[in-house]
Amino acid sequence: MSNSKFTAGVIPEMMKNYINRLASKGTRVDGRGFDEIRALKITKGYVKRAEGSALVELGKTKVLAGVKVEIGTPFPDTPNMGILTTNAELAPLASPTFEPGPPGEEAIELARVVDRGIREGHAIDLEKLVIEEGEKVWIIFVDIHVLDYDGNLFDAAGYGALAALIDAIVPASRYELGDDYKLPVQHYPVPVTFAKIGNWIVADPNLDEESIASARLTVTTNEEGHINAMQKGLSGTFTYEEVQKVINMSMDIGAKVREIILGDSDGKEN
Amino acid sequence: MSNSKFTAGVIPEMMKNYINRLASKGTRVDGRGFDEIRALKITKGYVKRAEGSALVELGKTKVLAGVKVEIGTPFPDTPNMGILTTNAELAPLASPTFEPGPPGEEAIELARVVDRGIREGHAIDLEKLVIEEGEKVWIIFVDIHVLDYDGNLFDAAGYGALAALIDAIVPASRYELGDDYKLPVQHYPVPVTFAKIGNWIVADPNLDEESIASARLTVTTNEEGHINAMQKGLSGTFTYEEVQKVINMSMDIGAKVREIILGDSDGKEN
Amino acid sequence: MSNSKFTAGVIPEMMKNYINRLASKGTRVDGRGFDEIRALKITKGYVKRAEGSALVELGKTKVLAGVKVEIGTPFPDTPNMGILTTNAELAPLASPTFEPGPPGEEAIELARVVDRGIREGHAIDLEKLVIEEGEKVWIIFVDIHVLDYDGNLFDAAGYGALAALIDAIVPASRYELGDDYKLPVQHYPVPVTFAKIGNWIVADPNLDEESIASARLTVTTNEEGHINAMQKGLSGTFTYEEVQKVINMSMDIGAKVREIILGDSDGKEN
Amino acid sequence: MGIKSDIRLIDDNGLRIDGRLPNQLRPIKMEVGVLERADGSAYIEWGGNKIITAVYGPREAYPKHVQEAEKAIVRARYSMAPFSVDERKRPGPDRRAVELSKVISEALESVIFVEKYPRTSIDVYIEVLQADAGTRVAGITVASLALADAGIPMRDLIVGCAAGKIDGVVVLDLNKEEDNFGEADVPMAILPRTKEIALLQMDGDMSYDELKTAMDMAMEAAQTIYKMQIEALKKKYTEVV
Amino acid sequence: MGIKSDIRLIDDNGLRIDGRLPNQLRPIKMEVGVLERADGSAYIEWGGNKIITAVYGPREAYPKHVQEAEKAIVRARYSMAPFSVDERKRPGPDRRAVELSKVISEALESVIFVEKYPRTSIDVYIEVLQADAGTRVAGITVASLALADAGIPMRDLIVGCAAGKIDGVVVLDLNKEEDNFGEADVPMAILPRTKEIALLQMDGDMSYDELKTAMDMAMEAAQTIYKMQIEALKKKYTEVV
Amino acid sequence: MGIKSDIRLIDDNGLRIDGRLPNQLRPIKMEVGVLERADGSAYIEWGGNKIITAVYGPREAYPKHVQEAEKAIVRARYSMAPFSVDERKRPGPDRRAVELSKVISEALESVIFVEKYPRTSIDVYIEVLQADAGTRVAGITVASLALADAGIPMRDLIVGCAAGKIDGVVVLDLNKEEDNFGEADVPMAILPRTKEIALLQMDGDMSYDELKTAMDMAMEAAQTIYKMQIEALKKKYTEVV
Repeated sequence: MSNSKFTAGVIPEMMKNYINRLASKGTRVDGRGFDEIRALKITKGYVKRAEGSALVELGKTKVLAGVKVEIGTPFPDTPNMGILTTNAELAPLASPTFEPGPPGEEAIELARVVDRGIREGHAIDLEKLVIEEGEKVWIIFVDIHVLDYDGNLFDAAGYGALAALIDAIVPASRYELGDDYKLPVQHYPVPVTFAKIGNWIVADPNLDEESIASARLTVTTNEEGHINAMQKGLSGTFTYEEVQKVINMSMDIGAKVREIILGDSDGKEN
Repeated sequence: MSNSKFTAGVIPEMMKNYINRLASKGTRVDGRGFDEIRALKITKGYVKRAEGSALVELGKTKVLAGVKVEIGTPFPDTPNMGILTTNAELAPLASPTFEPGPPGEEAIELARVVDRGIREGHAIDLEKLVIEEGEKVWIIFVDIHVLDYDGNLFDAAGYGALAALIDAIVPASRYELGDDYKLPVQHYPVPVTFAKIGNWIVADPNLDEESIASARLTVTTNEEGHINAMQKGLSGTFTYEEVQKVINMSMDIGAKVREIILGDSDGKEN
Repeated sequence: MSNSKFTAGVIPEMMKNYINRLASKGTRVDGRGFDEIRALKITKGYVKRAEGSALVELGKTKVLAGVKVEIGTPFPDTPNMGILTTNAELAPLASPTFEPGPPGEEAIELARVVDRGIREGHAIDLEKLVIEEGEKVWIIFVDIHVLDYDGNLFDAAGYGALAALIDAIVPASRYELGDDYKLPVQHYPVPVTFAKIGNWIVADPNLDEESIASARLTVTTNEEGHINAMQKGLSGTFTYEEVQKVINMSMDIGAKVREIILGDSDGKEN
Repeated sequence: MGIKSDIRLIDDNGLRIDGRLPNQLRPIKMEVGVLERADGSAYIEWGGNKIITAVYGPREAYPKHVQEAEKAIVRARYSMAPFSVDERKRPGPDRRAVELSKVISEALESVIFVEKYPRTSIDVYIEVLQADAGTRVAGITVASLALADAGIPMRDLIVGCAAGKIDGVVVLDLNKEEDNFGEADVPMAILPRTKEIALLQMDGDMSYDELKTAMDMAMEAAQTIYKMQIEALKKKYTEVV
Repeated sequence: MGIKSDIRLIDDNGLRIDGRLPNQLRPIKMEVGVLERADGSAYIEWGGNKIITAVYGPREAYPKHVQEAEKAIVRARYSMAPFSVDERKRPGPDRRAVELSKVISEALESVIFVEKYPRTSIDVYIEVLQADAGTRVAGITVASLALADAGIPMRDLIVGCAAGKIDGVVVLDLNKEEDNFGEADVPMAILPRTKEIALLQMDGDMSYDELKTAMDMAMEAAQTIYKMQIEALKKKYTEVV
Repeated sequence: MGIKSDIRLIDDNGLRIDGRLPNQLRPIKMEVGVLERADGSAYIEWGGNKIITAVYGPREAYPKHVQEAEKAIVRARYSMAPFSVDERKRPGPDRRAVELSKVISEALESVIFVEKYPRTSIDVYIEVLQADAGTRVAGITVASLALADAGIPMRDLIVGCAAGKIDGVVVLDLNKEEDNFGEADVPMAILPRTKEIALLQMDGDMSYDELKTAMDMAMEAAQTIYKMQIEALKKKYTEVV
């Protein structure tokens, strides 16, 4: 399907030409370099009722991620593992193009890409979340709530999810299962998304850039420089060389973002 | 949202003027006084397969309420209480403006207002509906089925629900749990609804009156003269004095309606 | 509701006249006699991951039926019986008039008519599918997947369902419940469908014939010549004599089809 | 059909558990014009069944894409109230209700002059308030009256009636226990004047001869029910005049 | 209301569990213009509540059949984030949210000059990020600011405020524990200048006099909240100029 | 990826559990034009996968609001039959199917001259009848044939192929056990003539060099598969002539 929901109306041809002209001079609408992401602010512990939470401001894009931790039954084929489940809601307050109703394909793709990064990057040690093997485990609900959509939700959501998990506690005392303890986060997978505009590739596209991009690529890498997840989007294509270049840039940018996610702390004491 | 579903097409300006003119003379389309409700007939035991039932005819508005009583698990936070659940269906046979499909906001509001009256008025002693604490309790399903819609569903539904509960038995013998017994009804909360038309306030509005009303107020009071629930609707407003007046009238009318609900009995012997 | 989904666009009046003219000469668009069905090919064991399956080609109509066998809880009122459940999907690849989404009334009718034939014909001995009375039984899921729609889905689906059941094993070993064994099929109910076109009645209507038919009648008979299910459809009527004639023809044709279903075997060894 | 049981459905005198003879109908009571808002309406009590129907239309069909250029569409919606059966029925149509709505719609359409009202819908709402087997045929019977009450032009009334088999005997008009524990059920809808068959379903196990007997029985009873329909219509329209 | 418990909600000094007097509001903080994409937006912290609202419109109402020929439709959508409450809330509107969205829509419409924008919708999204009782009245209060921020013409601001009864005492602005274990709650929405009542609900058990006292309390507090609204708007628009 | 297990996926001779070398494809068989009603269709068997595809369009896009003024929309719908997998899959799209449908649609659109058919939809239905890992890439491969069969103008065919990592070794075209117990999977879709990448996903854990090797492997295999596609098309169209 087309990317219509993510296109904030028709960007006039003029805007397209303008962005392309800037790109040919090595710069972008908001003055950034191609491999430069927008200002990133992460406020952990934003929602006290959640077991973990983080408000992410990536430029003007705002995403709130919350973690709830409850008790449930493990899946039959993984009796010795906790459960991770990720959900994303494109709340209609975030954009004139988001509509109320059950998650559409954009929200589902967003949730699944965020989930894949966390899961395949083994961010959480799910084996430490078993209460009684085969019977009772902790379920980790990661909910992504988009508040203001100015482009690149994949990264804002991915940062929010990781930060909220880092912020989260396991509420053992509520169930008389001993003291609360920090959720066992063991890896820090970080996504970085790139857009292809004409022949240029830019990191962290804003809404205007997304609207005229032909292709999109998200690469999630961890603190060891391994790749955990990739997702290409839109109807354009990448060359082999472009993909290699994007992967390399994602590691560099990811390392910087990881510091911000780990360093920042607001609200709750950790 | 607007009250479009409850508006049976456009009432011509003429009708509006006519109703207003009558009001200025202290009377109404069907000749009633402002604080007078339509003829009310309640037939208990109408549906033999239900554990309790009542057909309500309020003027030309017809509502059938049925009670089913089944066994289920209590909510974790109320292990020593039975469960009450109320549902309303605006069956499309009742009005050209009702459409098939899952309950819309009107049906949900109706069910919740009826539920609130019964629940907050403690009509049923839910603590007497426990079979095995924390494990097994009686679930009381109250289903409101609107058959003919000529205005003021809140009251017709509320009367039906209360009458059906009074009519209901707990089918203990079916589950080999001793003899059947009457559902323990301990209070008799009764809603009365008022509409504001121009500067007049009338009780039990019919469909024509509802169609031109600016505001609606339902007050549920019990046999001790206590208030258990209120619900204001539509986009008009009430003054403080109007609200006080409505509350007082609701107690007077409620007392009379309560007698009809308690007195009437048809079909099943109680 | 009308049969619009099953009508592949408007068949021109011309086509109607043509079919009627042929009928008056005792023949049909594809040269068949009135009581002749199209070429029927059944490939059992088509899907290896299913416990049983059959691909049915009835003329150009293609239906794939699959059987999955899982463990579940019996219904409270039949604690000593396994469970049979039948579902049909009119996959949108099968016709320009099928739309994605949950099953519509055509798919539901199709599934229920197929189900009725199997169930009322006691094709499966459900009492042999109990693992632990009242606790654990085998659930037989019959799924009908329509791949190419050129008319008469009832029969193609019915043949596929029966053939897939004959092909099916109960995967006991997977659950450490002993050796796998063949699903206990004890009767062979076979549906045959007729269409009324003008005053003629033809067996196994193709899409063109269905499009102009006024009434439809499906009769399911078993190997003992008993009738197990009937379903009349469309807004035309049958006379009493027509119904008797259809029932008789359905037994004759059913007997031949039964041989094909029982005889054919492909893929899995049985 | 056919939960096995030891219940005897026919006694030594050949009588059924409710005392009826094999070819005897349950008591039937009909009333026309029972609702204020509907264009036409009717109510039936048939044995333990209580069913109310309303007709709206012909009215502009909505949503527009369901309109047909050359005729009215007939949309019957069969629905059971949650409290109409022993175990509470969850609101909203289940698969059975969807199928019944479809075959009832088709049966009703067979008598309506749909070509008179292109682009419209004729909506027939059948609400089962209390169920006791045979709801679909009772529903068709009463829907036919509601259509007449709404002034929809029809070439005949339509009568629903079922026959079946219990304890090996072909009987008319199964009640709930007979339906639960019997061997076959044959619901039919019949145009009483021409004897055309507009609805025909069957489930269970019957020989050809048994089925024939069942159909004969239902077709004969249809004439009786037809007379009651006429009476109910007369009563309404006589009272009015 | 009213899970029974032994929790004392008012201590010997007449103070509530969070130290407030009976007629004392929780701390309230509002900010206008907090979102980039919305036509208007505002944020409120009210006790432990954190609520963000956005307004879109007036814009062409969609789908078309909801359009009204002579006025704008006001569609408020009240929604709780899954992590806003102790037990995770499943995404999507539950029945409570549907009802609240309806009464909030009606309350907001009472102040908007809807007749100026026929065929349009004014969409108000109220997202509860953290919940602590009184979300509907806090939501109305902050929605009113978002409407003002979007430049929607209104005849007044609108203020939400609740009062209730705990341990037999009428109090203002219940918090979560008071809401869970108290005896009654009366959420209201008030037009502060004319003192008209645009939303009024009640549940629990109150005598006539208690209810009157509760309404008086809420109406008085509304004036205080109104001043805070004005301040929040001034702050935004002074900064801008 | 990556349920831990003791299963050895590569033996001492460097062979995989189905006997393949690391860079060896499973057997592939394709057939074009297999359905009567569709505008274009094709069927593939790839290892244990059996997938059938149909293309409808370009046809007027419905519902109207999805139409785009300057191009056709490409709507692929990936769907698994309930009996295609070990544990019965409930009918209807799950979240995985929604995501796959989206990325497959985007990949297919990259080769179609969509600007030729404004306001239309090109609907591609991919039905997995039997699943054995790699369904999305097999689905793209066969969908490409169905598009060609439907006469949709494309600038190239499109080939799906995956590589991955098992037991620490980079391998081509994972089968089900390798997918369940392996360490990484990289599904790709490639335009074989220009070597452009139209679909790229990855999950698991890989170093940069491993990923590069996997991509190289898949891109090389794409040329082989491309030849098979051409053969399948030739076979259909030679037979026809």
